[in-house]
Amino acid sequence: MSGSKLQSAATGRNWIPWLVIGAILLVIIGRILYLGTISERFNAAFFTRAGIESLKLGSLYALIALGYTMVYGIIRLINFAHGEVFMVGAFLTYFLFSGSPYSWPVAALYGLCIAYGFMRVLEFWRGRLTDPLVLVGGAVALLVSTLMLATLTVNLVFALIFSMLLTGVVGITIDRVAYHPLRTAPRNSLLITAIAVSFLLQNAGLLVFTNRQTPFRPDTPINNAFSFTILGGEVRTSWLIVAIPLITTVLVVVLTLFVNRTRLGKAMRATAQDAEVAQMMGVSVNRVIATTFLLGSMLAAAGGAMWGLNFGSINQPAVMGILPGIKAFAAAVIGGIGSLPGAVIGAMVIGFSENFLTAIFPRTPDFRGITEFKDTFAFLLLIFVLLVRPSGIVGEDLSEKV
Amino acid sequence: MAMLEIEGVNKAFGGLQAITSLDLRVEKGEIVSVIGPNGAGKTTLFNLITGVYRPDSGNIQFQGRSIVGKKPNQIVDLGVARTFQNLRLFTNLTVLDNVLIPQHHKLNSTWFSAVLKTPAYRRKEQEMREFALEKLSFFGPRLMSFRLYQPVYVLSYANRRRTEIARAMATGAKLLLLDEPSAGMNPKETTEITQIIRRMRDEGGYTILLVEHKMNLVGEISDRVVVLDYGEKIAEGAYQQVVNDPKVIEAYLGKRVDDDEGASPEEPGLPR
Amino acid sequence: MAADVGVKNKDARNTLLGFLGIAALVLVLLFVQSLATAEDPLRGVAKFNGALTLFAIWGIAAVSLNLINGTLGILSLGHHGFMLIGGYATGLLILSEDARNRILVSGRSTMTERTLGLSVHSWFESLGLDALTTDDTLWLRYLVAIVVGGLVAAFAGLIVGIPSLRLRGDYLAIVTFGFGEIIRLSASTRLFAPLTNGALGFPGVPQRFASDQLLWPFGLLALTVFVMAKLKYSSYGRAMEAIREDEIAAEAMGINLAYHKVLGFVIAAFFAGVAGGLWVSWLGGVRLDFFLFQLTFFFLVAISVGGTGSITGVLLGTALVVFIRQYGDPLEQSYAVSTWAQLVGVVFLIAAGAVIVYRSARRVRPRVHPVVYLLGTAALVAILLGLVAPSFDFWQETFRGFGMRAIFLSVLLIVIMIFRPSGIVGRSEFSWAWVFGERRDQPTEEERAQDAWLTNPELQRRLAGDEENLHSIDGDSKGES
Amino acid sequence: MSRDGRDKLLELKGVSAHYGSIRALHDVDMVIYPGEMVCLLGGNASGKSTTLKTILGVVRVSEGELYFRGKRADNLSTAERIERGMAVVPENRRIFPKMTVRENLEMGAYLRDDRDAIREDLDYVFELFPRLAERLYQQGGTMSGGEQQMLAMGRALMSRPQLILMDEPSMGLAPLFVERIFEIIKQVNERGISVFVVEQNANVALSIADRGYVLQTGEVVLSGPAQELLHNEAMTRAYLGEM
Repeated sequence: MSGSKLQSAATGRNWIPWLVIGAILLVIIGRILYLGTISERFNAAFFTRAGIESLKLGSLYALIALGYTMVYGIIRLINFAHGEVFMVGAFLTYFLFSGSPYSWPVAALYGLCIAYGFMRVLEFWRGRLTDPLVLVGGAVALLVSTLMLATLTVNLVFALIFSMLLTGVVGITIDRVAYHPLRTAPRNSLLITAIAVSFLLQNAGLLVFTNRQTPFRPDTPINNAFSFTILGGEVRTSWLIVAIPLITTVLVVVLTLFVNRTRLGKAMRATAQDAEVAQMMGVSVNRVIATTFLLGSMLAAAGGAMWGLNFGSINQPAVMGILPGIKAFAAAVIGGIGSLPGAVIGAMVIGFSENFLTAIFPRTPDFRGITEFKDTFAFLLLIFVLLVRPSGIVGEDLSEKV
Repeated sequence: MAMLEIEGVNKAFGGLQAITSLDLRVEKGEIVSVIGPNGAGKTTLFNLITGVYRPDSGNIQFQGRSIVGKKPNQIVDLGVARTFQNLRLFTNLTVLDNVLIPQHHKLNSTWFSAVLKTPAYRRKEQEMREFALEKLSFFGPRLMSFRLYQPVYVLSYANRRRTEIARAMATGAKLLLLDEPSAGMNPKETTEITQIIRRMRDEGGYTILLVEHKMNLVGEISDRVVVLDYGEKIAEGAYQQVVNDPKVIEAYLGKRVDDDEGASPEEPGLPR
Repeated sequence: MAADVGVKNKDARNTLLGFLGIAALVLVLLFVQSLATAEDPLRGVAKFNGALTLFAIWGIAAVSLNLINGTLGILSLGHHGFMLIGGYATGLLILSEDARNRILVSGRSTMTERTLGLSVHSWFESLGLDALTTDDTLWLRYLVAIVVGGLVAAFAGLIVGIPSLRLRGDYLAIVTFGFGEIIRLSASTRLFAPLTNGALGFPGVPQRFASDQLLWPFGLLALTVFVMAKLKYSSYGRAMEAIREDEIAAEAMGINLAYHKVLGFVIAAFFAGVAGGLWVSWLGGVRLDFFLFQLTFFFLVAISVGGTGSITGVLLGTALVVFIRQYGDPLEQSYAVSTWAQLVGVVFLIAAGAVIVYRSARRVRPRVHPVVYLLGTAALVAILLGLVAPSFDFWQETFRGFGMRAIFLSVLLIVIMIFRPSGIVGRSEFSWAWVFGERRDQPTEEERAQDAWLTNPELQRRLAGDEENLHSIDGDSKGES
Repeated sequence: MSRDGRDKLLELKGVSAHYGSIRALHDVDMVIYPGEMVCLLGGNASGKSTTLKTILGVVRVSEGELYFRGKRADNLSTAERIERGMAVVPENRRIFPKMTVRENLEMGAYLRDDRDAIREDLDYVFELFPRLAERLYQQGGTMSGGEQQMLAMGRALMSRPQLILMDEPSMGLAPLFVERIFEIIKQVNERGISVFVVEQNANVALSIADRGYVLQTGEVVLSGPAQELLHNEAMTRAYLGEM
C-alpha cells in the first residue's frame, strides 16, 4: 500500500535480465569498435545512418504498438486483428491519393459497409441507431464514401487524415460486432475471435484491395533526397528520415495529452485501472472501449501509410499486417503492456535490434550475417521477456496504464 | 510428533502484514477450528500450509518434515489436502471424475500403459473407483448412484460442498484443511455436515483443520479454537473460553466507542 | 450380477453398432464417390478422394491440437510449426539419395554449411534407408520416415511446452504462435538451407502413400483417434481436463502441472509431425508455404466449430472445413456485381429471419432490432436492384470473390464463438448410449424417490428444529421499535 | 422518531439478487429517508456488499422493486443513478492508484459539467480533508490506507450526491483512524446528505447512525433505531453467526 512497496517491487527483481542486457550491449559496443578498425566503410556516418534508420523503423512499430497496448490495457485482449487494421489503413491511404480502381457499384457496396460501421459508431454517442442524427450521418457517410471510393483523388496529407478516420471506424466496428458480445466470455474465446477477425480482414483485404504488391509513391517532396555530414562522413537519405519520427512524435504527444488532459482520456485511464469503480463513477465503459479502438486504429492507419512511404510499396493484403503486427505486439510486451511510454520504448528496442544489429553484423565472406534472422528477433525477445520479466521494461508498477 | 506444526510464520503482501509470527500445533486426530473476522488471514494461513504461498519467515512442519518451499502437488503427496472457500471444483466434469482426479498422483502406470489399458492399469483404475465411492459414501446416498455421472454444474450448492470434501479426502491425505465447509448451507445441512466432519475424524482417521463462520458448528465439533485478527493469534483454547474472551468479542463487533456501558461489555450469553 | 450382464450386453451392442456405423459411412462415401465419378470422370473422383485424404490428414492434426486446446485448455497456435518439422523430416528421409545430395551439399553453401549438410547426410546414410527404394520396400521406409518425423516434432513439442509452465492464457498463446513462426522463418534461412533448401523446398516426395491410396491417411487417423480417445478416458486424460477446468485446484489435488502440460504438448506434437509427413506426401514435395499459420487457423476452426475437447466434434468440424476448402470454389469465381449484391442480400435476409425467429422463441423485446430493419431493407433493395440488372451497365461488371472461402470460415468461427462457444457438439462425445437415451446421470424411479425423500422440505424443517428461533428474534426487534 | 410523513429517498421493496444460480439477497425491504444515516450490519458473507451493489446497479435486481427519489430505479444504469444523486465509497477504497489525487477527485465529478460548482465542491472536500489539498499531485496508490479512505470519500462527495453509499469504510484502518472517519461521515451527514453505511464494525457504526438493519445470509433479520440495536442481545448473536 505504501510507497516503499512500489519501490521494492521495482528494484527487488532478479538480476539475470540485466546481465543478459549488459552482455548484449557489451557485444554491440565491442563490435562497433572492432568494425571501426577493420574498414574505412564503418565510419561515424555509417553508424549514424544505421541509428536513424532504426529510429525510423522503431517509430513505425511504435504507432502500431500503441494500439495493442491501449486495447490490452482496457479489455485485456491481445487484439490479434490489429496488424490487419494497420494493413487496411495503408491501403485506404493508397487508394485515396492514387485514385480508386473501383467502379460505381462496387464503390457503393463498400460505401454501404462503411456507412453501416459509421452508424454503429455514432450509435455510441446518440444511444440509438434509429436516432435521426445517426441516420443522417449514415446517409452522408454513404454518399461521401461512395464518391470518394469511386472518384476522389486527394493529396497525401488529406489522404492520411481520411484514412485514419475510416480505419478508426473499422476498428470500432470490429469491437462492436465481434468483441462486444464476448465481454464476459472466457479469454480464450475472445482471443480465438480476434484471430478469426484477423483472418477475416486478411481475406477481405484480398477481396477489396486486390492481391498484389502495390507501389506506394505519392507525389510529394517527402521522398526527396536529404543528406548531411557528420564527423567528416556524409549520410545520404531522404526526408522521410526526418518526417517519420517527427509525425510519430507529434501523434504520440497528442495521444498522451489526450489521455492525460481530457475528460474522456481520464475515463480511459480510470477504466484501465479499475473498470468496475470507473463504472461506479458514471463512466460508460463501452464508450471508453470504443474510443480506445478508434484511437488505436487511427494510429495504426498512420503507421500503415508511413510504412508504405518508407518502403515504397505495400505488401499483399493477406500478408502485410502479420509480421509488423506481431512485431509491434512484441514491442508492446517488451515495453510493458498497458503502458504508453512502454510501447514506444519497446518499439525502439525492436527497431534497433532489427536494423542496427543487422547493420553491424553485415555479410562477410566467412559469415553470412544475421539479416536472414532479423524477423525472428522480435519473437525471441518476446519469449525472453515473457519468461524473465512479464511486466516488461517499464513494468506494471512504474508505468501509467491506459 | 505433531501432525502439523507452524512456528513463527510471517507473510506480508506488499506493505500489508497478512500473518504475523503465528504459532500453531495440530495433533493427530484433532479437530481444530480457526475463526476470525473477514480479512483476518485465515485463508492466507491455508494457502501457506498448502504451498500456494511461501512464508516470508518461519517454519511449517508436517509430521516432522518441513514443507516450506514445496509445491502444492508435492504437499498433497505428503498428505495434506484442502477444500476451497469459494468452491474450486472441476465444474464441467462429473462427480465421479472429480473424486477420481485427486487419486491420479498415486497412479504408478505410465501414460502409455494407460492408453493401452494394461491389466495393471485396469486394476488400479478399479481400485481408484472403489476408493472414490468409499469417500463419497461418507455423505450417505446423496452423491451415489446417478449423481456420480452428473456434471458438477448441475449440483446444488450443498452437494458441491460435499463433493469438494470428498475430493479432498480422495487425495489420500491424513490432514484435511476445510475452508468454510458449511458456507451456503441451510441449518439442516449444516447439522449434517457437522456430524460428517466428526465421523471423518472418528471413522476415517483424519486430522482436521477448519475455517468456519458458523459458530454453532465450531462449538459443536472443535477440540480447540484458534482466533485470528489482523493476522495475529489473539486467542486459543476451548470454544466456551475463547468465545467469552473480551478480545475476541471486540475483534468481531469492533471497539466500543460509547463508554456509557462501563468497562465490562455485556456478556453475549452464548448457548451450549 | 444381472446389471453386469446388462452392461456387457450393451457394450457388445455398442461395439457392433460402431462397426455397422462405420461400414454404413464407408458405403455412403462409396456411393457418393460413384456419383462424383459419374458426373465428371476425372476431376470429380480425384477431387472427392482429395477431400477424403485431406480430411484424414487434417483430422490427425486437428485431433492432436485438440489435446492441447480442448483437453488441456491451453490455446496453442504453433501447430503448423510442428507439422513443418515433421514434414521436412519425413520428406528428407524418403528422398532418394541423388535428390538429397542436391540439397544437402548445395554448391552455393559455405564450407561450414556443407560440413553440416554432409554430416547430416552421413547420418541419414547410416540409417540404411537408402536400401529401401523398390516399390515393395518403400512403404517400410515411409513408415520409418513418418515415425522419425513424429519424434522430431515431439522433441520440438517438448521445447515449446516448457514455457507453458510459467505462462498462462493469451501470453502463452502468443508464445506458441511465436515458436511456430520462428520455426517457419528459420527454415527459410541460409543456415538451415542445407536441410531445407531454403524457401523453395524440394519436390520428389512419393505421393502414393497419401494421395493415391486412402489406407495410410485413414489408418493413421484411426490410430490417432484411438490414442486420443483412450488417453482422454484414462486417468491422465482426467488429470489434463482437471488442469483445463481449474489449474489451482488441480495442483491442490496433487497433479503435477508441469509434467502433464509438457506431456500433452509432446503427444500432440508427435501426431502433428505425423500429419506433416502425410501432408508433404499428399502435396508431393516440401515447400515453406505449405506450412502457413492458416493451417493452424483451419484446425482452430475445426475444433471450435465442432466442439472443443470432443474428438467426434473435432472430426465433424474438420469435415466441414475440408468440405468448404474442396467444394467452396464456386464462391471464389467471377460473377456479375448484380449477382453478388443479390447473394449478399439473400444472406442478410436469411440472417435477419433467423434473428427474428430466435428472438421470438426467446421472447426478447423488441423482436425486431433496428439493425435488423436496416440490414433487411438494404438486402431487399439489393435483391430488387439485382433483378433489374440488365437495365444498368455497371451491374454487369464482373467481380471475383477472392478469399471468400476463408472469409466464410472466419465469419463462421466468430458466429460460433458468440452464440455457442462450446461448439456444435459441445464437450461431450457421440455415444450409442446417448442415442438410445440411456443416461446414467438420470435417476431411476427408485433413485428419484430416494432423492425426493432426502430433499424433502418437511423433513428438513423437522430435523433443523430451531427454525422458529429466527422468527422470534425478528418479532422481538419489531416489538421494541 | 417516526418519519412516515416524509418522502422516502431510497426504498427497496422485496428485493432479491442472484449471482448466477446462487441467491445472494432474499426479499430485502429497506428504507432511507432524506438526511438520515442508516447502517447495514452483518457478519461475513451476509450479503451486505451485494445490497450496496444492487442499489447502485452493478448487480441486477432479480425480483422486487427499487425506488430512488420516488421513482422506479431498478432499470436505470449505474451512470443514470449517479446522475440522480447517488455516490459510492467502494469496499477497500479502490481509488485509482495511478492517478493523482486531483485526477481521482475529478473522476468523482465525471458526469458533471458545471465548472464553478465543481470548484466549490473541491474546496469543500479540501476543507473536510486538508490532507488531500497538501497531496494534490501525489499518485493515489502511494498514499497510506487512511489517506486513501479520505480520497475515496472526497471522490464520492465530488458528484454532489444526495445519498452516499459506503462499503466498510473502517476496513483495514487503525482504530483511531476509524473514529476520525466516522466523525467526518457524521459531518457530511449533518450537511443533509443521506448516508448508507455497510459495516462490520457494528458498535462504531451504530453509535452515530440513526437506524440500522442487520443482514444474515441475504435476509434482513433485525432492524430498528440504532440505540436499540446497540443494546440488543440478539444482535450480538446474529452477528457472530450463531444461527
